[in-house]
Amino acid sequence: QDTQLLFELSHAGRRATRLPACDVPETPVAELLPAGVLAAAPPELPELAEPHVVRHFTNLSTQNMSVDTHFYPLGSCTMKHNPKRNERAAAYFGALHPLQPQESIQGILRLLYEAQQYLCEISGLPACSLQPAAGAQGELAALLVAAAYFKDQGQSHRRKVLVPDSAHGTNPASAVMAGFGVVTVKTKTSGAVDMDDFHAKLDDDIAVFMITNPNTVGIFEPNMGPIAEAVHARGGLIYLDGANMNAILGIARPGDFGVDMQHYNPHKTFSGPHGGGGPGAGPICVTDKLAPYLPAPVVAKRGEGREASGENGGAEYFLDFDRPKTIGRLRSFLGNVGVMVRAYAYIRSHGPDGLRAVSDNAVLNANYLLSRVKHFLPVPQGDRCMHEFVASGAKLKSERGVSAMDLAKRLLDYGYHAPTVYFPLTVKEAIMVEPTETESKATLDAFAETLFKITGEDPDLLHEAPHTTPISRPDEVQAARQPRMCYCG
Amino acid sequence: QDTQLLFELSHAGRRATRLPACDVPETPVAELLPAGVLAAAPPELPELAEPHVVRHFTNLSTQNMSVDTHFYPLGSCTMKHNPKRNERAAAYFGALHPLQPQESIQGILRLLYEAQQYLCEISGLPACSLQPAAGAQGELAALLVAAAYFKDQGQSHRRKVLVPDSAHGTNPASAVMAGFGVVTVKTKTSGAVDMDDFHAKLDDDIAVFMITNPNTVGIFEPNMGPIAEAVHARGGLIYLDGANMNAILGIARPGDFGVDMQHYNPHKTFSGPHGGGGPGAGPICVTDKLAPYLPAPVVAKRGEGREASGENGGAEYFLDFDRPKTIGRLRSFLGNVGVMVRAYAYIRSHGPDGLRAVSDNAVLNANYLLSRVKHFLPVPQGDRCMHEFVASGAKLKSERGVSAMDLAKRLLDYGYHAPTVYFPLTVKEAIMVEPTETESKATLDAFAETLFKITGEDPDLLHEAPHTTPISRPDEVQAARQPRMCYCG
Amino acid sequence: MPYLYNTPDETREMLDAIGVGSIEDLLAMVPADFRLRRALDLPPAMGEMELDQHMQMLAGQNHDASDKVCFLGGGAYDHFIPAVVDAIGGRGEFYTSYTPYQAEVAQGNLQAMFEYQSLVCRLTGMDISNSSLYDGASAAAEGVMMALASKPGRNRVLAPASLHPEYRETIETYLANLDVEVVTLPTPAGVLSIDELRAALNDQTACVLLQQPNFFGCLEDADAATAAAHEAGALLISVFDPISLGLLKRPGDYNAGDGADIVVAEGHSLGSPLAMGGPYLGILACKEALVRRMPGRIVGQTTDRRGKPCFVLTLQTREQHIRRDKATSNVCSNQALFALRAAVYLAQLGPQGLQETAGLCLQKTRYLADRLATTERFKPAFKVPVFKEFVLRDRECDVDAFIAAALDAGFLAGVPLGRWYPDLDDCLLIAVTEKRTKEELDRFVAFVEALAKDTEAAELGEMAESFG
Amino acid sequence: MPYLYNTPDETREMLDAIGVGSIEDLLAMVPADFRLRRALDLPPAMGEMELDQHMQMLAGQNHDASDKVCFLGGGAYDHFIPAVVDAIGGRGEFYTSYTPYQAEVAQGNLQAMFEYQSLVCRLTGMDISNSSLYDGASAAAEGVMMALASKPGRNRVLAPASLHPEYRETIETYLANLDVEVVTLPTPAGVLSIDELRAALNDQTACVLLQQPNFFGCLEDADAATAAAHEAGALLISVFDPISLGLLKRPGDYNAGDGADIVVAEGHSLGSPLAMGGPYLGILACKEALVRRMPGRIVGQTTDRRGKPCFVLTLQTREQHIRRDKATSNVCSNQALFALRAAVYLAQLGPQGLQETAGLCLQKTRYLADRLATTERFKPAFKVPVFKEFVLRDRECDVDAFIAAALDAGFLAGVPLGRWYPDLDDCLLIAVTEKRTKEELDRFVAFVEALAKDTEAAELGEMAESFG
Repeated sequence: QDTQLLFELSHAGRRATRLPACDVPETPVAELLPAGVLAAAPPELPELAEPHVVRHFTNLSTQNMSVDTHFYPLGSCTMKHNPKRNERAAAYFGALHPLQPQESIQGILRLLYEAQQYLCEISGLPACSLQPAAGAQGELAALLVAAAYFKDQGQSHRRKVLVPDSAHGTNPASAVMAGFGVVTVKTKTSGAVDMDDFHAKLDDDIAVFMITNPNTVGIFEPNMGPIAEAVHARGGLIYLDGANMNAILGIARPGDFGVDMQHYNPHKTFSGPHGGGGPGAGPICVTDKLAPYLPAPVVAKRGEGREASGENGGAEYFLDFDRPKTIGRLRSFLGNVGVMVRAYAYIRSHGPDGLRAVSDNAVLNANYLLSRVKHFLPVPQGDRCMHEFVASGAKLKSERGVSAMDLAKRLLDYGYHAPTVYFPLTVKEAIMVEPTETESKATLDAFAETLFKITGEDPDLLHEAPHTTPISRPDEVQAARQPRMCYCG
Repeated sequence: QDTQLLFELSHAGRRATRLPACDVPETPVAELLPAGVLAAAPPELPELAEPHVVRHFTNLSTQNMSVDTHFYPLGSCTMKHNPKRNERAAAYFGALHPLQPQESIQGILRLLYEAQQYLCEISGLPACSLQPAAGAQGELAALLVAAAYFKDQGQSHRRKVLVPDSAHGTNPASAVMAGFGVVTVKTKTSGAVDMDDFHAKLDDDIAVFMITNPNTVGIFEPNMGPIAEAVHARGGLIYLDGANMNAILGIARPGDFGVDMQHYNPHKTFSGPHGGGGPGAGPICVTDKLAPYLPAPVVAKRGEGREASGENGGAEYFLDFDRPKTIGRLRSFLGNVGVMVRAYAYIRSHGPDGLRAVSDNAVLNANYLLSRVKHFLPVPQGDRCMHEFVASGAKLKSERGVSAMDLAKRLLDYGYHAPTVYFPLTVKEAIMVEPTETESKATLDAFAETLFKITGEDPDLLHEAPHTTPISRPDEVQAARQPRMCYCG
Repeated sequence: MPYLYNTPDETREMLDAIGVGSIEDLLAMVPADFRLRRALDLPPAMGEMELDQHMQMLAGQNHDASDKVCFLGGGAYDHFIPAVVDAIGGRGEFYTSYTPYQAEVAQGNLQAMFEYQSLVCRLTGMDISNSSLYDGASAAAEGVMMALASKPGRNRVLAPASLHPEYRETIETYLANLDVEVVTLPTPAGVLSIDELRAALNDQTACVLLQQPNFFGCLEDADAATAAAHEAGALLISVFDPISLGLLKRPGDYNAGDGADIVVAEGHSLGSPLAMGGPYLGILACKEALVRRMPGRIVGQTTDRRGKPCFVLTLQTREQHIRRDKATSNVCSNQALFALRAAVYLAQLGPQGLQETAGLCLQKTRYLADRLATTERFKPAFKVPVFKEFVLRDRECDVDAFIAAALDAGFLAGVPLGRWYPDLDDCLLIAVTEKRTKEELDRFVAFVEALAKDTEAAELGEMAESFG
Repeated sequence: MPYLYNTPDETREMLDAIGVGSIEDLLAMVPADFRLRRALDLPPAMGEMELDQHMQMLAGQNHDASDKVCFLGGGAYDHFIPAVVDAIGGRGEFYTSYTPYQAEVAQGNLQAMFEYQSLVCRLTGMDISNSSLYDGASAAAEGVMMALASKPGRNRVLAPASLHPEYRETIETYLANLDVEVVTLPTPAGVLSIDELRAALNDQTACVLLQQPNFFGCLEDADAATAAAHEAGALLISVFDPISLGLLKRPGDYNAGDGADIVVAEGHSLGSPLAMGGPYLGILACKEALVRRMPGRIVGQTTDRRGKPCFVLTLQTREQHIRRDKATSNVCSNQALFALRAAVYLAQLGPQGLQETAGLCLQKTRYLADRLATTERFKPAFKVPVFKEFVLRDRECDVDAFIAAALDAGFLAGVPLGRWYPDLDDCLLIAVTEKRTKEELDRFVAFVEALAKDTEAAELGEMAESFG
């Protein structure tokens, strides 16, 4: 179907929207506003009829792969099923204005308060802020908390943040934004931190060690204990990139393995839809000593009543702005409340046993798929993983000239979204597969068989893949060299 | 994507739904119900997880063409844009139980009362029942009304219903269900009733002449006046099949051209979505003398207050069951209220000028397309039409061996839903095209060009068409000879 | 005109291409004396925001099951609808498509219909289901038409009073001008007496309708009724509640597998909203032998030219667009969207989900029936096991006042039976679905008890006043 | 476990294939002393129906703009959302997909983002837009970071007090550990004084932020501010209200086309719900020269191998996943779903729709402001033209009590300014969108008038009592 741009469909004089006549006495605009602030002409928007709008965007939607339609084993992104009941529930809170009187929003404040408590319990860390708008902003918030803490402690010399080379790119970028310097720590093929390099780079200037655990190759960091011990001994803090929390719900709590601060990606761990790139959210949990520095406001409670009944049992929920040591705010209002409503619904839908089952099955599915794939695509990290694994296409590349990218593109032809490729940077021709717990054995089997089949296909066919998608491979070089980022019709 | 059946995806022990524990004291089922009424085992349903259900049905949906995605010029079916605002509005009335106390449903009763009034005004007939569930049931209802009227008048000998041979098949079928005998009247190539045949078949036993006007070839019946006059002179009634009301809104009213009874297809005329085959609705309007026989209840009003303000101005709306001459009911409750809510919203969105513009543009679009198509596909009815026209593929068939079906199937390859083919039966290789008013000139141009292009394509290519759809032509003979209408796995 | 494209310049261009001067010229084929020479008398157009506010205003003049505790049943029930059903039913590709005349671009609808048919067959124990009819009542009437057609020479239909009265009315309307006698069998005990059924059956009887659970919520002796009907050479048409089949015997299994011949149901409970009574979903299925008499669309499985399994509309020679006045029925559409919703609902619930739903209905109904029977105001009307509905007799004989008071107190209390059953005009039909919580049930009982006290107090007050 | 597939037998099969005895064995890589040896302390699982009832219960403990007349603004507005926006935004293919890493199977998202970028550019008069950021406040902070990066050596940021206070706070948080001075310029008259701005500008100034209309709803002299900033070699960062651009000059056209350099906005008004303040839509666009400093994802048009035009993520070398600690920002996602909604909203409204919407906001705001100014209780705080918000001073200095009384009477009356502006703690910020009807405005005025009388009466009463 048509992929013309909205602008190309426009025709002067068409309209999809008509506003009612003004029902209050009208004053000419020129009398209400000075000429200098007014536009000379109506905004330059396309002119369309409603059927255009509907058909255009509906047809665009069908050019996407999505979790609702396809297996989407995009490593590190946790593309799990997005429950429809959560979408319905979120709509119940759609008409709340963020600046309403607090007595008129006790229901949502109670929900957010409970969400804070749940995140604390799951992380094993006692204090929580829901404000950050995304994982990356959570990282920034936590690092600003750390900076404020050290400043308060008279340790402003601690300017160094240690980041493993397998970390998400946001980690070093966030550290720089928070005013720190970044020191990269090497990791091994197994994904584990290179302890020699770690010790070589650890000194008394350390502020924070940022660790992703389970890490980006999908293993639980074997040196977690020693690392935390060493960092703490030097007076530093451990920050956990919580992108992979899906693997350890109810199995291990970051607060119990030495973490001082972490963010969550509720859109991953707690099934918030990814929305084509966002919105997500990035709530953070921290230890008691860091709590005073959290972004304000946080949701607090006076009186009793955690019960799930229709009554709040005398409890009153409120926004606590009175936090003199706060780092301030990182965005307007309270954070991505809608994402937290979905996360709350998800946690309530599962309970303790259900969340544990989520992680158990995420690990089971990943290991099962690993066991099927490793025979034809080596997995350098070994035979075991947590929720995801990273296979290497290096051998395929050297022997048959087939790159990880070729493999990825060819999978599209078979109706699978591609895994993450070329990340982490530490594995050659990395193919990072995260099946998630919401896929069936039958799907995993079919995927493994397809992957195997592809490794035997004609390399030329693969270089040219995909063949059945709405477009073939785009020219990214042209896009960057002669950037066209705006319709100029 | 997968087109496995739900049953093939099933695996014992999977579940998508868990009901809460019973919160009232439970009694063993065996103590509450006699053994004889109980099932021996749980129902034989597939066992699935929610991601299955979502992905399965989402992927199925994308195998359909629809108005939201494609031009759908299916003649006689009026596949116009289905406004999203109507869907939203309908949801506001989703939780109403049909047997609520009437004081608790004044809003919906008011809406339905107004809808009755609007339909009466548009048809020029003074009485309305919203009860029939579809056009065909509207026909049946109206014919039962006619039968009851004649019985009341002591004219039960009137058992004959005249139906033109170009009528929808429902017309004769409804007549038979209502206890009448059917006499077919011929029509000419132009679509007009053959007046000689009409007069030959008209006698004093006539009960009803069922006419579709504008008729199924899309012209306004030129003999409408004489037909109505003759039928009325013989004591008969005129029934209008209202399938083509989209062409005459505000232009001509059936009550003004001699019609005594008509049904509407709100899912066509008033933009109710077709739902893959239903639900529709089939409200009917009749003259005063037929009003007492309408299905009960109808919505009535006491006191004043037709105003659109927040108040009903003292008016009280109620369901009038006290109709001693009623034919009874044709279904439970009040009819397809949800469809009428959409129709109401549509009428309110347009007002008198807007509805007139709908028909004007339906006629304009059809004539424009006719003017482009007639050069390569003859249109026996001539150069003019109302909302649709019927081209004939007879020449193409005889000269190139390409059938109307081949043409229809090939259009699918180009991303167009096919027109209606082989109806009406009076036109050879009929290709019945109804563009509707909610398509743009650009779409009509592209469609006409494609149609032209196809008429010149290799006949073998066309016999095998479609080529790009999820399936090729199905074997309908096999389906009928070895019917498999149920999964027997 | 939010849905129209043609701007004045485009209109001009198109008219030029056609070769006329104006749209009026195109309308010349409408005889002048039929032309409406004024604007329609309708309210002026509203933009979307205005419309939305207007529709919300109208909606605000209603109460409904979302703001009152709903105990209404009588053929429409406040069952829970999983969000998945709305998500799928809201896909434009499903609801803005039409009847799958072009199978190649309608496999989505066709497969979903085939799955619906298969689910209905499994649920009911029948061989063939059509792809749905308008609603339960008209499906019952179509079932009767099928029975009559398959039993030529027989023209007697037996319908117990415990069959939904609107279904009986619908059947009578459909049969009004055909030479058929519809006999209503009384059910004073709340269920059909098998002895009376046997007495009423004769060799003119084409079919017996039996609703299970019946309109009063009571459980009929379906095995015995099936046996009796078949012994007399009549067909048994079962009217069932799809939710009840989570616990109850399938109609196809009645009388040790002898089974109903035709089954019909109101299917809205399977994932479609109350929606003021419609559109709903008419379920109709039957034994294999009756398939050529079956009305409505049927989807069949076949293969395409490349041998790929696929689905098409089939057995269309039964239908009106081919058979015209010889068709089995005038039905030419189905309720595809709601059949789809039913398929999604059943897939989402699965065997256990449906069983649990039925179990909760049963338990909660029993609980409320027992508790209300202990109040001073009500007593049970019948002494028969019930499933999710029951009839209470109002000792004060003032059902309407009770309903009005209950509405004020936040309850849609029940359906008064007097309109259909003069002898039950002091009776109320109360339904309890899985959605009702114990708290709601207890609150309703408390309301009834408090009302009794109020009445008492008021009466004492009046008494005191009259003595004062 | 509604979302899990593995049944016990499948689990067994999979464990066998892996070659381990249990899932516990797979977890062996988690050191034993880190294992949680108890269940998480969370409430037990709820099925869907129970969850839905629970969520409705929580929702029932709120009031909101659907049951109260909403006059709240301050960066979040009760604008009308066309149904088309919800229909498109609710498509699973949009909201359950992720960042378009595989362009071949993400053209839907990519094209929609390209269209969003183009619409933003046309709306604002900028050259380049990214594909969105988190919200207006963080977009403002990112804009400041861009300005600082593009003006090396300059470390002074000027922000008038009339800039949204939460935006100022956010900027301060972002800059906390960088060597930058944020100077707040006072705006006692409700708008920035251009003289004071000129006085504050110096060669250390990297940028000036200017909100139009500003936080108080007032219209700033954007032309003069732009000129002043540019004269001092600083960038002008415009913070705009997208709805206002139906009437107001585009930031790119400020000062006769000289224009803002960077524009940022809160975009939720373009078709996304109030939703308690988030997720929202951060709009950021700039002039061409600044594109390599721009944070966030950008979609570009290119061609595929067959020469077909298509869309891809582009200029990724700016981004963190490639540049890591040298990236322009740590942002690695966007608000694609809300950018899509904004594109649908703008397509549905078109030029006239947006103009009419802005016009209604303006007229209704003026009407209410004038009417409230005639009441005894309120007087205008500022004497400057406003667009859709205005500040009133409460003569009784009891804003909180007024808000509470208004809530009881059915109004979300306004935002109290005391939290951010101690000198305005007797002030209320009131917003009026196109959705507010004259009836609602008059009812609000009547409420204020009645309240005054009540207070008077109460005071008289008290007086009477004290004399009594």
